[in-house]
Amino acid sequence: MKKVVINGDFAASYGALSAEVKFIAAYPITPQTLVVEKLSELVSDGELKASFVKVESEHSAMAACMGAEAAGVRSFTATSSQGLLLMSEVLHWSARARLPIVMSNVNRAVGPGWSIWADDTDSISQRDTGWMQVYVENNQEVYDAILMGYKISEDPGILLPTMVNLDAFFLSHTSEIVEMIDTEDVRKFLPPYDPKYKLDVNDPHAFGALTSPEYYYEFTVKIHKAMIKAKRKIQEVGKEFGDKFGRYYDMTEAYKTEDADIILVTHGTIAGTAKETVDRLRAEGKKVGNLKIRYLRPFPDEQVYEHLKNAKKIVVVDRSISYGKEGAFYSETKASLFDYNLFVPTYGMIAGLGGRDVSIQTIREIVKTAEDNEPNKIFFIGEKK
Amino acid sequence: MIEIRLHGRGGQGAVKAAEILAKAAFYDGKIVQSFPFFGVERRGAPVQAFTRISDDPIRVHSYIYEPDVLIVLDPTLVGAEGIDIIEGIKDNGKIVINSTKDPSDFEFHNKNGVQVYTVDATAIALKFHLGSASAPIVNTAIVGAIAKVTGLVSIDAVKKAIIDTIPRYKEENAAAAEDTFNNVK
Amino acid sequence: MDKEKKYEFNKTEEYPKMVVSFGSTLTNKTASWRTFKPVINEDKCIGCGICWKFCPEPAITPTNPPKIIYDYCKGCGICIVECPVNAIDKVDEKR
Amino acid sequence: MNQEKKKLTITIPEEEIMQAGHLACQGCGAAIAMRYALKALGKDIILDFPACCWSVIDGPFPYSATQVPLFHTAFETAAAVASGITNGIQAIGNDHTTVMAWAGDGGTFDIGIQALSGAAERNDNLIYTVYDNEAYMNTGIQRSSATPHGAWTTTTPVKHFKKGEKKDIDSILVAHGIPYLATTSIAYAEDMVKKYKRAKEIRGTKFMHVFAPCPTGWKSDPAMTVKLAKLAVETGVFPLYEVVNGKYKLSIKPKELKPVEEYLKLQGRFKHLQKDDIDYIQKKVIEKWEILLKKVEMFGE
Repeated sequence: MKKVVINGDFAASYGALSAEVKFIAAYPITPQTLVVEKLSELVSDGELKASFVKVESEHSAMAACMGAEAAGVRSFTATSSQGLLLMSEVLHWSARARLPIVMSNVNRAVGPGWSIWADDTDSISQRDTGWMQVYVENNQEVYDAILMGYKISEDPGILLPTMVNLDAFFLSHTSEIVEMIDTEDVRKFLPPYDPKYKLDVNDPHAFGALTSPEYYYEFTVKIHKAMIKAKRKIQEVGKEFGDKFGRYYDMTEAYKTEDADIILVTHGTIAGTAKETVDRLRAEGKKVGNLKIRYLRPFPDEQVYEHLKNAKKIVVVDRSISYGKEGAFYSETKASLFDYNLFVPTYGMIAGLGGRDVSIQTIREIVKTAEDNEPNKIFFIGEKK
Repeated sequence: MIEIRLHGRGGQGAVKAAEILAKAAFYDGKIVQSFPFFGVERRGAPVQAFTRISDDPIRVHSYIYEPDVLIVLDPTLVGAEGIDIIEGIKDNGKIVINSTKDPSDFEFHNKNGVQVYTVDATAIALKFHLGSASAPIVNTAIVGAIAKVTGLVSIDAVKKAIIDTIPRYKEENAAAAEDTFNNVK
Repeated sequence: MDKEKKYEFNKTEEYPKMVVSFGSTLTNKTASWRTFKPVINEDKCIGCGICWKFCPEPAITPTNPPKIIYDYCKGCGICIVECPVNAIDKVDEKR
Repeated sequence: MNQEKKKLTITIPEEEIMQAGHLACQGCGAAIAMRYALKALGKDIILDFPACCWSVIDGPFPYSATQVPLFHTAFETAAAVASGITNGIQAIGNDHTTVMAWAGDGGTFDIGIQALSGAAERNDNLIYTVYDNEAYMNTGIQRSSATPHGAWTTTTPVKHFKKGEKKDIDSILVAHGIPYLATTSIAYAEDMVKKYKRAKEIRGTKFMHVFAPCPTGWKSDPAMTVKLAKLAVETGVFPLYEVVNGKYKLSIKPKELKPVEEYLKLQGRFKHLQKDDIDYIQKKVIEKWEILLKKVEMFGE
């Protein structure tokens, strides 16, 4: 174990290093550039023994990763915003091809106007590609999520790719302490990638051929089932990771929710700021809690219900909006509750769009808005009115 | 938790100063966080950077609005059009300014307990040939002053952080920090 | 490997995880595509190999004389046109 | 009696890697092209196909005609996927397996040119084949930038037939400075096999431009596929040459070019052309042929 002070982009790079990826293809985009720069350095110094193809677009980055991964080679890429959107077609392709690629995506707003700042619109709009999506809170989690991501994705029962989402600048360019795991210990946790079917001249198969209506349907069902199965796998791997390395992860993380009247539902860096705010509000006598959601896909319906079932008000914070409806995390959370016939006043809070800061003061305003207003609608927190 | 805000101009190394400060505190056993103001920095433009130092895990990821400590790398930023250097400074906060002036020359000195400290980091940077004569890089020099004034970090940790962070002229940068450590007013 | 083996997947559980091939297209007899039949006149054949060489399927054996594999011949007629000694006749399919 | 006869004359490798039962149209030039390419390259190969006729020809799940490892991929990604495969297997110590992207003209001249340019600029160790049938045949005969002047397609109807020349993809690739480029034709099997064998031995990006007539899209008799491919060479419509490290070399040099009309008249896609149109095409063919001869002269070996 070695502790270092690094930014989130470097944490992603070191995650790929510790996972001993053998193939990287990437294209630069702010604020992901530090990932490609660091990986270039690690590869050219020989610290990471991998092939790094500097492709001419994000679309080709993902396509090249598909090629390598299909040949049985553990692959990594990183992107952000417009780059992720350009990849969209091949995100579907890589997932349907059941290629367990891991990618870090720096959550950044999409244009126009040009914005390089934090916003989840990029990854949220790729929700239905078949990629697992984890949203992380700090740089340690960036690193850990990449290692766990490979373990979960490469599980023969899962075989779906993982997107590790970190907030632009609030993580990508923020330096924090990250504990790195020794390679030997990582190897005991994450065995080499050895898929049953790959591009192998000794066992030739064609992948992704024309699939008639007679067959296509069941392949889709299988992806859905694998995604559902991944929920347990995520929990198992999170526990194993904790047992081995001392940091436990689950699909959600509940903070002072047991007796809370108002529960905030947050993700990404906002979750950390929300926890800090919960402590301050509790010191002022308010029974507030926070439920951090780590995974948007698969979505932790059961845990969301379990942690929220006793709340009097549920307040979901989104850093994006599905125009004409509401934030995705809000929709997903409500749907989970509905599945359990639970009807609780809910509030959808849109905050931090395009990098607008979500501070302790912002979270206070969110809680106050929920206290003062009728439920079941969305509110724009921090909007100039 | 101590929150520090640094003001500088693009090219002076305010972001690196924030990082060195964080690393030094980390070497002293603290939990740390540092980050730039997220913008599209251009040489000469006013920039900000931030450092948090704490005994407990740092969970907040947002800008710093009420700093305990302010650091000003460029004296011309004080009173510059559209910039309120001392905005949000806590009562009894500390301000370290790269300046040839005396602390008492600053109107906010001794108001609400705020203490101003000055150090001629530019002269020290020039003495150690850091940057060029027209654009001295003062970030390492000023961190030495911060160590002295705030006691948040040890000078040994600062020197180690500089050597780990600065790619070239490591020793000269470390010496500059030590120099300011000894000469801050 | 039996290249003419048929593979069937009747339940979701029986499917592979991804769309991956197992058998060869030899399972797919394309004889029904034909509207006429090329027939090699072995007396005229000079064994030049040109019909074998240009067959797109391939559905002609590399033997002397070559044999047309009628299970797969789609009846494109390239062999008839390319035969330098007109040793391949175009015969209507009797159905 | 047959035993007394000598063996059949075999001028290209005998082993069949590509299997029958595939889904190519009757008389498909692209099927012949694959058959030769695999004969030349052997089984130590990994293929990838973008959307193109071959994504259908190879056969539906769970069958495959090529019987070598093959990755079907999205339209514009043939070169990028091949880059991933070749660099990926190199990273795990495999430097012997040939990696080949196999794409149509639409996937190469148009939507895939960015990824192809990227791979060529990086000089990734792969063979990129474009089997050129001069239109989007898999989607039902729409014009591509490989469609020649004068041709009918469903998006260039007879009254507004394709105006303007076919994109000179080969010069674009040569300009990338790749180590090997060859134009080949299914009518010249031995030449094509020889060129693929040569490509296999060269490290870096090899671009193979295969002329592959499409009876369906060209409105020609399936039986005439090879004849048309031969005429394209003999008329100068599709000259055969190699470019090795920038040096041009003609593979087939007809003593005299046949009139282009001989080639055009066998195809329904050109039947609306008037004499003026044919004269214009003839003029352009001669012009381009002479430019090629000059390149051979100037940059030849």
